[in-house]
Amino acid sequence: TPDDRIFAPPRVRRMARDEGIDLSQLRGSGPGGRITAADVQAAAGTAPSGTAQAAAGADEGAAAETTADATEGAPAADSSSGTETAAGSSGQTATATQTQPPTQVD
Amino acid sequence: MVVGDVTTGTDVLVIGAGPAGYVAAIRAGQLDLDVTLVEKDAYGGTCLNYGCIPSKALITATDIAHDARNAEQMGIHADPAIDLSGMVSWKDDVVDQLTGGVEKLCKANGVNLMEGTATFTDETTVRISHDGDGQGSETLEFEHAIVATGSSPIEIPNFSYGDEPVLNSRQALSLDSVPDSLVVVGAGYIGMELASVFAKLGTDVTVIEMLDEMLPGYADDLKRPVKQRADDLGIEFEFGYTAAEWSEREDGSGIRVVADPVDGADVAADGGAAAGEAEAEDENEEPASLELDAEKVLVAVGRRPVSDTLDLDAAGVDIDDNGFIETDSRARTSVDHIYAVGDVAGEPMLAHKGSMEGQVAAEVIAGEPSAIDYQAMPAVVFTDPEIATVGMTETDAADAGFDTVVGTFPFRASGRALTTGESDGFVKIVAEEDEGYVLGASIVGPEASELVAELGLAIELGATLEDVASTVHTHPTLSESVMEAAENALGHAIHTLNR
Amino acid sequence: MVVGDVTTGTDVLVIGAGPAGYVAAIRAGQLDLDVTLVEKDAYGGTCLNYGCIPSKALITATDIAHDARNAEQMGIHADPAIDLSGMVSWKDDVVDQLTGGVEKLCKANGVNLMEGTATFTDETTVRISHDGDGQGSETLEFEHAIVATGSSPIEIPNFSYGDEPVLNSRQALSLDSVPDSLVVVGAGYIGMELASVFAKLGTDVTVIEMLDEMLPGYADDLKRPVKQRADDLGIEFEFGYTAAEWSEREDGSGIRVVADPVDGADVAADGGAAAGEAEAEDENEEPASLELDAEKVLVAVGRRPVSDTLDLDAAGVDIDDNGFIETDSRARTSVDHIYAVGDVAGEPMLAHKGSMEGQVAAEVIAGEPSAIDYQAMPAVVFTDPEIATVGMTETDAADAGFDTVVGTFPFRASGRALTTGESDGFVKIVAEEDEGYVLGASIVGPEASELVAELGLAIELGATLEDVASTVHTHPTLSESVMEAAENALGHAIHTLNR
Ligand SMILES: Cc1cc2nc3c(=O)[nH]c(=O)nc-3n(C[C@H](O)[C@H](O)[C@H](O)COP(=O)(O)OP(=O)(O)OC[C@H]3O[C@@H](n4cnc5c(N)ncnc54)[C@H](O)[C@@H]3O)c2cc1C
Ligand SMILES: Cc1cc2nc3c(=O)[nH]c(=O)nc-3n(C[C@H](O)[C@H](O)[C@H](O)COP(=O)(O)OP(=O)(O)OC[C@H]3O[C@@H](n4cnc5c(N)ncnc54)[C@H](O)[C@@H]3O)c2cc1C
Repeated sequence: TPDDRIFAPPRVRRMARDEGIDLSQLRGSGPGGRITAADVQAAAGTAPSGTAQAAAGADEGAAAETTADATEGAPAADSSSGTETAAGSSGQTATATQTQPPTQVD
Repeated sequence: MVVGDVTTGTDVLVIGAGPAGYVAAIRAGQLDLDVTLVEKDAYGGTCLNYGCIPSKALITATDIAHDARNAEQMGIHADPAIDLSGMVSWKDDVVDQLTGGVEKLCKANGVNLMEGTATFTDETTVRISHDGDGQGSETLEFEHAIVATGSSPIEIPNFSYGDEPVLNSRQALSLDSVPDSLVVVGAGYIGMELASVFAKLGTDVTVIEMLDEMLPGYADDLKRPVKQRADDLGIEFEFGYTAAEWSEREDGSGIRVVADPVDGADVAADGGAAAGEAEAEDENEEPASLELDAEKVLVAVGRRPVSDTLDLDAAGVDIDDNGFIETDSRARTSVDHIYAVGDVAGEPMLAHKGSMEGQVAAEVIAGEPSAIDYQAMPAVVFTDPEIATVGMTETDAADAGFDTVVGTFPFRASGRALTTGESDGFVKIVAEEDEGYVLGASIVGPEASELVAELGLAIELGATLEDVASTVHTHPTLSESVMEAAENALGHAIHTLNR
Repeated sequence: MVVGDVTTGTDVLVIGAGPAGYVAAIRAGQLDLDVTLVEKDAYGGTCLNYGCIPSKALITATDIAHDARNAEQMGIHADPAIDLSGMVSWKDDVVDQLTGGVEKLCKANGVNLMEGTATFTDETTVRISHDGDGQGSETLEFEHAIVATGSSPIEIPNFSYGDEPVLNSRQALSLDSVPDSLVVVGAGYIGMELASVFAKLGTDVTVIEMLDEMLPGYADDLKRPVKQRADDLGIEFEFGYTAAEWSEREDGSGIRVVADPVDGADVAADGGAAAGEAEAEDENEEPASLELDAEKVLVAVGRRPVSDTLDLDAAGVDIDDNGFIETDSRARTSVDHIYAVGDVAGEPMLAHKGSMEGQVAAEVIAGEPSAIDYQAMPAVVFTDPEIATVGMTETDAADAGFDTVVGTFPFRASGRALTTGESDGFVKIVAEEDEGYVLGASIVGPEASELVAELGLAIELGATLEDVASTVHTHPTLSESVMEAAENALGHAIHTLNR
C-alpha cells in the first residue's frame, strides 16, 4: 500500500489535525489497519484518564451489546464488524468531546 | 405405496428457490459444495414471480404515466392511455428474464436443479414428489438441508382466493383489465402499494383496515406524506373495520363487501354501556357495518410461513407459535445440520433478509465464520412517496439505553427534489449523543429506497455523524439530504435552520 | 473620483454568493463571526440561477415527457405536448424558491448581505460599487476575505453571446420556444446534458467537438451507453472540428455555422505529404470544412475563473497560468488572511467542491482544525443515462502504486433496473488488493448520481469490499448493484458470474 494514502474516517483525520499528529506515521488498529480515533489519541498521549476510559468503555460495551440485542432479535455477534468498530473506538469518548469545538449554533 | 422410488444423495439440499433458497444454493455452489435445489413452482419464488418484482414493475410503470399526466405545472400536457394487459405482459417478460437468469446462475455455479415438492421423511432424507401424493416421487439423502419454503398469503374467512372477484396480491398483479372499483383489505405495505397502483390506473379504491391507521409500525411523521398522497389520489380509508363477507350484487354489476367494525362484537356483547359513555349519540344504535360495492376485493392481510406442508416433525425441526422455524445466529434450526432461511425463518419477511440468511447458511455449512449479525436491516415501502427505514428509531435507541441526538432535513429544502417536482418528505437520522455514532435513519420521499443504502453502510461501519457530514456529496442530488440531516444533528446544517 | 464613499468594516468578507460563497458565509455566521456577503448579481450564483439547478430541472422535466412517450412496451401510450415557455417558467419558480431560501438562510445565520461588485483596493479593503465605475460605491475593511467569484463561460472567436442566435448555457436554459435545430459546440458535460434535453424536446441536434470523443476524461466503457443513447435520440456528432464562424442564412431561415477540421491548418501548412500517406484519396483535397444549417448555436466549450475583475494584484493574491487563484489545503491564498473557494480556486469546477471549500475556509478562520482533505470527490454527468464517478479509476490507483482488484455489476442483471425499463450501464468498484479498501467507483446507468453517495462514504471511511458486500441492501433496489459489484470483486457475486 502506498504510504501517502491514509485509511481513516473524516472524524479521525480531523482529530489528528487538531492534535498535530501525522497519520502516515501511525499504524492503525482498525479493520485492515484502518486508523481509529483511539490510535490518534494513543499517539497524542491524550487517551482519556483511567476513570474516563473505564466509564466510556463500560458505557460503550453496554451500548454495543444492546445494539446487537435490539437488531431484530439477532444474537450478539461473535465477529460483527459494526460491533467491533464501535467497541474498537470506544476509548475515545472524553477526548473527542473535548477536542470537538462547540458546533451547536442556536 | 411409493412407485419408482429412487434414492440419491446430496451434501446440501436447499428446499425452495426464492431469494433465500436460490442465493443459499448459489453460494453453496461457489463454495464447492455439492448442492441440490428443489423447487415445486417457479425459480425466484414469491419475490421474483408474484411479489417484489411484479409489484415494483407495475408501480414504476404506472408512475411513468401518472407523472406525465400530472406535469402540467412543468409545461407538459399528456393524457397517457394505459393498456393493463400490455403492462402485465411487459411485467411478465421482466419476470421471465430474471427467473431465467436465476436458473442459469444456479447451473453456472454447479447447483443441481430438481423440480418437485420436498417433504421430510426423517432427519436425513426427503421425499421429492413430482405430482401429488408420491406418484413419481424419489427420495433424496442429504448431509445438510436448508429450508427456504417462504410464506403464503393469509386467507380470511369467507374470502377464498379461488373465487373470481377475490384477489390475493399475486392475482392482483396479473389482471388484464383495470377494475372500476376495488376494495383493499389491509393497509400494510402490500395493500398500500397496490392501492396506489390501482388508484393511479383509475380504479376507485377503498381500503379497509382493522387498526386505526395505515402501515402499522411506522412512525406517524413518516406516514403523513403517504396518507396525504393517498388522499389526493382519491383512496378512501375505512379504519377500524374487518372484512366479514362478500356477495355478488343482484344486478350482476359486481360485488358487495360487508365490513364489521372491529369492536362491534364486543360492544354488542357488553351491552351499550361502555360504548355509550364514549359516544352518547350512538347509545341506542348497533355499531353499523359497512357495505361497499366494488368490482373486486383484494385481500392483503399478511403472510404466514410455509412450514406446515414439509413434515418438519419427521425431521425433528421445531417451529414457534406463529409457525416460523426457530433458528440461531448461524441460521441453524433445532436440528444441527438443518438450517432455515427467509420468510419461513421469521420476521422481517423481506427478500434481502432471506438472501442474507441464505448466504450465511451456505457459508456456515462450508465452515466459514459467518453469522447473522447485521446492525441494520433496511425496509422499504414502495408507496408514493416511498418510505425507507434502517437501524433504530429514536424509541428503539432510547429503549436500548442510548442518549440520542436527531437530525432531519426536509426535501422541500433540497434543490434536486424541487427539480424533480417531488419534494414532500424528509430524511431523519438518529445518532448516539456522545460520539455521534449513527444508529438509525428513516426517510420518506423521492428515491427513499435508494438513499437508505448509504445510511445502512454508515450504521454497519460504525460511522459517526461527522463522517457522514464530512463526506462530499454531489450537487444537486437527493443524497445531499442525508449529509444535511447529519449536519443538522450536529447543529450546523447549511440548508435548514438548526434547532 | 469616488462619490459618497463610506467605510465600514467586517471580520469576514465573502465575495460572491454562489454555492462556495454563500455556504462559507452561512458557516461563518454559525461560528459567530461577523460576516458580510457581497454579490453583484443573484444569490445562489451560477449554480442555482443558471447552472446546476436550471439544467437539472429541464433534464428531469423533459425526461418525464420522454419516458412516457417511450413506454409503449410497458403498455403506456402517450404523446405529451411540451410548452417550453411553461417549462422554463416552472424552472424559474424552482430557482426563485431556492435563491429566496438562500437569502433567508443567510439572514437567519446573521450574515450581512450587500449588493454590489467588490474589487480589492489593498490587502485589507475592497471597494463595493453599486452601479459601474465607483458611482455610489463604498469601501469595506475586512480582517479576512473569502473570494468566491466563480467562473464564466468561455467565448470563442466570432461567437458572441450578445448575438441573438448564439447561446451560452444560461441562455439555452431560458428559451421560450423549442428551436428546430441546434448546433452544440463542445461535447463536455454541459454540452452533452443540453444536447440531450433539446434532442428530447424534438430539436435536431448536431454536436461539434474538437477532440475525437465526447466527455473527454471519462473512460470509454462509461461513455458507451451515453453515446448509444445519444445516437438513438438522433444527435449527430462531428468530432475533430472547431466552430470557426457563423452567418445568417440568406433566406432568413436561420444560421449557417462553419466548422474547420482541427488538423486542417497544420495539414495544409505541412503540405499534403503526411496526410497523403494516411489518406491517399484526399491527397489533393483541402481538408473540408463543415457547413451546418441550424436555428441556433450553443457554445459550451468550458468555463474560466472570474479572477480578472477583482484587482487581485492590489491585494497581492497570486493566480496561476489559467487564472485560478492558488490555494493551500486550508483554502488560503498567497495572502494569509485571504481565502479562495469554489470555481475561482481551481478544478474540479463543481458546486459541491466549492461548498466544501467554503465550509473549510469559514472554519479555518474560526480557528477550527478543518482542511480540504477529502479522499473522494464525486462528479456526475446528468446525461441519459447518468455517469457518476468518485475516487480513483483503475489507472489512478495503479499510478499511485496500488495493486488493484476490480468488481463490476451490469444493470441488466438488476431486478430493480429491469422494473424501471432502464437497464443499460453498470457499477464498477476499484479496490486495493490486499485489504480490499475501496479506492474508487464509477457508475453509468439509472440513478448513478444517487448511487455514488454510498461509495463516496465507503471511500472516506476506509471501508473494504467486504464491508460493502456484507451490508444488507434493500431488495429490489438499484443500490444492490453496489453490493453486487463489491461481491464480484471478492469473487462471489450472486447475480453475475465471477471472473
Ligand atoms: C406483493 C408482494 C410484494 C413484496 N415486495 C417486497 C419488496 O419490495 N421487498 C422485499 O424485500 N420483500 C417484498 N415482498 C416479500 C418477499 O417476496 C419475501 O420476503 C421473499 O419472497 C421471501 O423469500 P423466501 O425465499 O424466503 O420465500 P419465497 O420467495 O416465498 O420462496 C419460497 C419458495 O419455496 C417453494 N416451496 C415451498 N414449499 C416447498 C416444498 N415443500 N418443496 C419445494 N419447494 C417449495 C415455493 O414454491 C417458493 O418458490 C413482497 C411480497 C409480496 C407478496
Ligand atoms: C449549465 C451548467 C450546469 C452545471 N451543472 C452542475 C452540476 O450538475 N453539478 C455541479 O456540481 N456543478 C455544476 N455546474 C457548475 C457549477 O455551477 C459551479 O461549479 C458552481 O456554480 C461554482 O460555484 P461558485 O460559488 O464557485 O461560483 P458561482 O456559482 O459562479 O458564483 C459566483 C458568484 O460570484 C459573483 N461575483 C463574481 N464576481 C464578483 C464581484 N467582484 N463582486 C461581487 N460578486 C461577484 C457572481 O455574480 C456569482 O453569483 C454547472 C454549471 C453550468 C453552467
